[in-house]
Amino acid sequence: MASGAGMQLSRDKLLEAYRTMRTIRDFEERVHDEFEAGNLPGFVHLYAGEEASAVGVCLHLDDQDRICSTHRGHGHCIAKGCDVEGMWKELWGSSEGLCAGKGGSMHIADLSKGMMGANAIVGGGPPLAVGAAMAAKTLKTGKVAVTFTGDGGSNQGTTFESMNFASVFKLPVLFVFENNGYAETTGSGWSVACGDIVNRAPAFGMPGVQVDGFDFFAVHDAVGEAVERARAGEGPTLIEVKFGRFYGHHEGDNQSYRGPDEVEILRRDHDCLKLFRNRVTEAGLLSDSDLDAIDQETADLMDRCVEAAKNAPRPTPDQLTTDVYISY
Amino acid sequence: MASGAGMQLSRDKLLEAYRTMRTIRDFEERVHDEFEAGNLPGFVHLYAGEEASAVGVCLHLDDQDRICSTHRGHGHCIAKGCDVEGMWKELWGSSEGLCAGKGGSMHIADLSKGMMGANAIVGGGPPLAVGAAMAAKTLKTGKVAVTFTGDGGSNQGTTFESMNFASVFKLPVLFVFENNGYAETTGSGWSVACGDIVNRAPAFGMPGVQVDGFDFFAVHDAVGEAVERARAGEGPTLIEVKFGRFYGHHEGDNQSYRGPDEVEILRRDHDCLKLFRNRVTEAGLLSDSDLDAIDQETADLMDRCVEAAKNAPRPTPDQLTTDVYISY
Amino acid sequence: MARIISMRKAINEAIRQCMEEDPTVILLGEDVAGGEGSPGADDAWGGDMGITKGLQPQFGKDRVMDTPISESAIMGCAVGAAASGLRPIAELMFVDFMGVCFDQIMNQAAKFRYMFGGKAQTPVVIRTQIGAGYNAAAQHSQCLYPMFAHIPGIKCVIPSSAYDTKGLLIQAVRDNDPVIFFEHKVMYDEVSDDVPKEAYAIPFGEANIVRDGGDITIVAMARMVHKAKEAAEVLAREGIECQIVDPRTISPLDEDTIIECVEETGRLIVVDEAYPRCNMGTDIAALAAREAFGALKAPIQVVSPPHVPVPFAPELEEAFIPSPEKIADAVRKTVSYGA
Amino acid sequence: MARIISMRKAINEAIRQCMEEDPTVILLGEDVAGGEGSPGADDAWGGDMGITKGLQPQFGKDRVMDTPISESAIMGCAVGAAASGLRPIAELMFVDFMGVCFDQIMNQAAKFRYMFGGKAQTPVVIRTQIGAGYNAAAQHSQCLYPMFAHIPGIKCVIPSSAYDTKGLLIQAVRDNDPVIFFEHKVMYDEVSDDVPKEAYAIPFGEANIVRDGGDITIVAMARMVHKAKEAAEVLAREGIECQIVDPRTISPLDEDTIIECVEETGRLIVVDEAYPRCNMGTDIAALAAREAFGALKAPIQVVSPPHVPVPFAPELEEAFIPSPEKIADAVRKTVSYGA
Ligand SMILES: Cc1ncc(C[n+]2csc(CCOP(=O)(O)OP(=O)(O)O)c2C)c(N)n1
Ligand SMILES: Cc1ncc(C[n+]2csc(CCOP(=O)(O)OP(=O)(O)O)c2C)c(N)n1
Ligand SMILES: [Mg+2]
Ligand SMILES: [Mg+2]
Repeated sequence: MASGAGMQLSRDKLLEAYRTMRTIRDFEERVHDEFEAGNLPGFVHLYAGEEASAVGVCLHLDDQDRICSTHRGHGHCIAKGCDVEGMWKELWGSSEGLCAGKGGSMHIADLSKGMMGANAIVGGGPPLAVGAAMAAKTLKTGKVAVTFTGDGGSNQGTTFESMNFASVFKLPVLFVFENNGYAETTGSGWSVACGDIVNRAPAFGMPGVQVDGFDFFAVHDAVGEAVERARAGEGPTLIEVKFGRFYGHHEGDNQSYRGPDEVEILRRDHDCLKLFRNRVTEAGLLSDSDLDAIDQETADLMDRCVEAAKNAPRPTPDQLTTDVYISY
Repeated sequence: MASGAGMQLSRDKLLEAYRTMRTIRDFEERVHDEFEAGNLPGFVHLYAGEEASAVGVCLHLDDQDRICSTHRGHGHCIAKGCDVEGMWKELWGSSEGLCAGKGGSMHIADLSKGMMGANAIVGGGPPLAVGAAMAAKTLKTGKVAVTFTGDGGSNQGTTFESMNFASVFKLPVLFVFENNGYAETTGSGWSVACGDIVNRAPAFGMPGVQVDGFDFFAVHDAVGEAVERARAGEGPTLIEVKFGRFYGHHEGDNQSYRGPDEVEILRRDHDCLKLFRNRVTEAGLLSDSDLDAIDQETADLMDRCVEAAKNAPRPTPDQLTTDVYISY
Repeated sequence: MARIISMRKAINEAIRQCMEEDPTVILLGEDVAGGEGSPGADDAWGGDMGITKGLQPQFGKDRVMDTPISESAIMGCAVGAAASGLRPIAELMFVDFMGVCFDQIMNQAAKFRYMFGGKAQTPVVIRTQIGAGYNAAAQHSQCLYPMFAHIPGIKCVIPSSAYDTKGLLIQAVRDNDPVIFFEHKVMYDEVSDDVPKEAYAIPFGEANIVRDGGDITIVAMARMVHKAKEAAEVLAREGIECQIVDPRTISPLDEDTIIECVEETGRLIVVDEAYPRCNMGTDIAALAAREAFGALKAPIQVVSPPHVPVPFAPELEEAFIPSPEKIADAVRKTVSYGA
Repeated sequence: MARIISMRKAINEAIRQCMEEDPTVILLGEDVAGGEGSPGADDAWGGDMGITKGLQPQFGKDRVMDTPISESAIMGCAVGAAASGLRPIAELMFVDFMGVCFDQIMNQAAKFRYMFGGKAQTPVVIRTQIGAGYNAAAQHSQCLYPMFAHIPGIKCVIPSSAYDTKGLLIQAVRDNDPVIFFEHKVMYDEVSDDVPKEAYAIPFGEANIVRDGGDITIVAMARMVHKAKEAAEVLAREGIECQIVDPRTISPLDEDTIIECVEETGRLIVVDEAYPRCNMGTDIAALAAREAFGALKAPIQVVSPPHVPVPFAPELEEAFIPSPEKIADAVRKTVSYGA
């Protein structure tokens, strides 16, 4: 529970962590609004409430380290350094979007940042992360791969296979399970037969650790150790991050399967941003005004981005058939 | 190690156990010969050496209990009561075969005996056994399902999913892992990242037990408990049966990946038939002449069956298109 | 008196009536009720599109089951249970997910009866969503039914009206072979028509002539039937009369009706929302080129999307989906061939 | 001077030369060397058919890897690695196993480039065995390539000679798109021909006219090319000259060559060992019925197995596989049409 290493981060790193978490939160709150206003096409799944995971993980990674994400991918994208304006444009379906408007929320990616894609197939990411780790191992780059999977996705065969496979080859990959308590409407305590996902680590011959996902420092510390092990060639680690999501499964979800006041309590007592702020200000590492400035900055950023996305060029019909193959 | 309940089996049951194991052994040895002689089409995988598993399991089951088998399915078929002559005819591709010559060794089945099929897809069986168990639970028949899977098949995603699924629904199903040390040429100590398959049981919230697969009584006892739990509605059990196969992966395998003298030692010191004979004769439960009589009986049976199979009718071209659908 | 209900309602009603008439019918899939193991309400969603809402309250948790996200286990559970005395209806939420569970359909359910020499019976129904139109992009908008039609041993149903949906789904549940039931997600609410209250079954392998017309035969499936109808309206004003044939089941396929129609009109176009290669369009075109060649007066056009994944942006997705305009163009080209 | 080698050797040589020329090429799959984690010899099998024997001793265990039986992980590993700087060759032992791993091919590898707006490059090769002929029955004898051809974003290669095999496999490895390489298991030893020693690449999308003849065009793939040749020999003695076209790659498909050929001869039959519905036979027939209609003098026949799983018994399997006799019959019927 008590966080060690994370609290010793440099001032710059702490600011970066907060800025990134805040950017994700603002992004998601704004997506919620824009979706409600009918401005955004497609299905969107919001990451609000889970920011400490993406940022606690990705702060350990650089552009050559790789991550595989899920349908709930905005947070991972931002944490991995994807251009926020490009993301907005993508959600809007603009040809200037990060994926030229062809992917959308569920397929947002930027390989140059090591972000190998959101994935609309639950369990689609883990095998791919195994591949990224295999490349790192074969090319001896010292890089790692991280795959984010939900509690629901933890029950997918592809996920299980990937853990065993990674362990057999001692690949530098982290299996981060973001257990937010639900897979759509289904409770994770029910669908994960062994209760906690961390209990599965021994079945795949790897260490496992469970962390409080509202606590950036807890996530950051646990991941730090796992990344070190991975870079040292000691193989994969399973990390279960426990927390809750602030919104429904996707926009439009009635959330009737949730407990009364569940979200209110989450927002009040388990907001990773508030907790972070309290921790760093109490410890005298950052001041409220440092953080307030960031809040302003990210709010402005969203305004700018949304404005840009609204006015961004639309795809033209000829783009329908481009970029299927490199050559055909 | 010491076996309790099994040794208290009735004389009839002990004779049945030995007869069935011996029938399997003779069947497989003869398949080996007939294949070598070029008489049998297709791929065949022999179960010789593993008889104590099929029989130790199936002695607990009746025709309404169901099993799902693997590519190495002859032993399971015989133990579940499939007609041996029909099996021989099937291997020969006769239209009088158990599956009308359409299935062959890798798809042999007899649903009326609760044998839901050999399966040429590694990991194909576990989801189906889950279904059989779901039917038993829904229809409240008190019946159970058993799926046999190899060490190699234990790494298949479908297998993992099935275990979690069965556990979540507390289905009456046993996951029997026949760990014979190899998946084709690949060592199970390497491919199963957690070493022993039994270590995976906690990951799926079910009890696990590992047994000496050369010892009929050990298998029989462990399965007995698991079947009881299943029938009582207490859910699935994982059972790892450890042993070795007497032949190659399939007929034609050079077996160069095996250790020197490995098979000789298996046949000499770890033959479930010899071990069974020693145990029951030393305990005074059966006599050598009881067992010798069975040996003669099964030898004769094979001669008769092979003769029948050789002379059995061949399929005619019109049968190519029958039995695809019930109606179309 | 007409009783106009949506495809959404028709499906729910069909399942309900099947479950009422036969206690061996069960329903399983991810969130088909919604709320299992969660602190709040049960039957919270009734399926991700709300189609199966209300069934769990009526039939209980033993017959209407949420599941973990384990499609191979879900499909296998349904298939294995079907071979063991139940008549399960399993939901594969989107057909796009077949890639994680196709073995249980293609190599198990489809082949049991044949491999086992006629001894198995596997009355399973797999309901799944197909189609583009919701900007759900590449992994939630595919049709893929041609891959299922390719496999011997399964039956494939692809309805275009609420009436057909109800009757075909009831037939699917009563049928003794494995059936894949393809539901176009956009049609749940887009399509409503007159549906009898009582249970009825529509036999498989009987195409429906949706529109009469002597100039050309258009074979279309699912949502494309409606696009074809729109095109036909426009064309009628130009004096071109289109006959529209909806096969309703693509496996079995009512070859006779299609051939007869083409022999009457001498011209064929096929409209298929699936990717263009090895799709139902080519399947039916090949059928006509083989069996109705003598009657053909013009090349057979297939109107399908281009050979590309389904794009996200609304403009691109719209350009992807065969439109009435494209259908009309293909018809005009065909009708004026050689003239 | 001729250097006659088998398809088996051609594959091994192609992989070897690719691995020699490019250190980012790796090979992975179940037992591709054989013996990992076992007490005896390494490289014990060199793949279940011995095709990749000798590669691990030459390139080491870091580049030639046995794997657990986890096809989704194998495919995903290859695909993810391809998107991360390697050029993996992954083996899917039999194409029949696609049901447990198709998602990584169909929804991941195939769609990366498009979904990601042109930013991904996924140079992965998946080698897999197809076809009947070994009495391996329903789950080890299928072709299934039409399902892969259906999916945009992947390329499908299906060679019929040792020469093509080597050149196309080298092209596959050098190619920057995902490629599925279908090897007919019976042809490994059945087919041998003249193959240059040095590395060479055959471009995709270029059909090969295997035999000249003016009376009819036969399009055939893989083993069916040889069956068609046998039929053509017989027919030549009857005075019927068949032109045989082998597309070599079915995605991309060399439509131009096929159309030109049909325009020349005016008659087409397609021979496809895959199941008959939505297969390459129907794909190519539909192409001709659309693009070469004016030239057609007779119905287009597709010679394929019936719509049934692959049976075990040798007599039934033989009846399943399109034979030279059936091809010849189809040709005779086509050539005599209207006469
Ligand atoms: C293979 C597959 N099955 C089902 C779905 C539908 N689906 C999308 S998200 C989701 C729930 C995922 O839950 P979880 O993994 O816990 O992630 P969370 O949404 O909670 O972040 C489901 C069932 C899918 N996209 N892919
Ligand atoms: C999905 C799938 N992958 C691979 C194969 C090929 N194959 C058949 S048996 C086998 C090894 C199985 O090993 P194990 O599960 O240990 O069973 P054993 O043969 O030892 O009884 C393999 C790889 C297959 N039939 N199906
Ligand atoms: Mg979740
Ligand atoms: Mg084994």
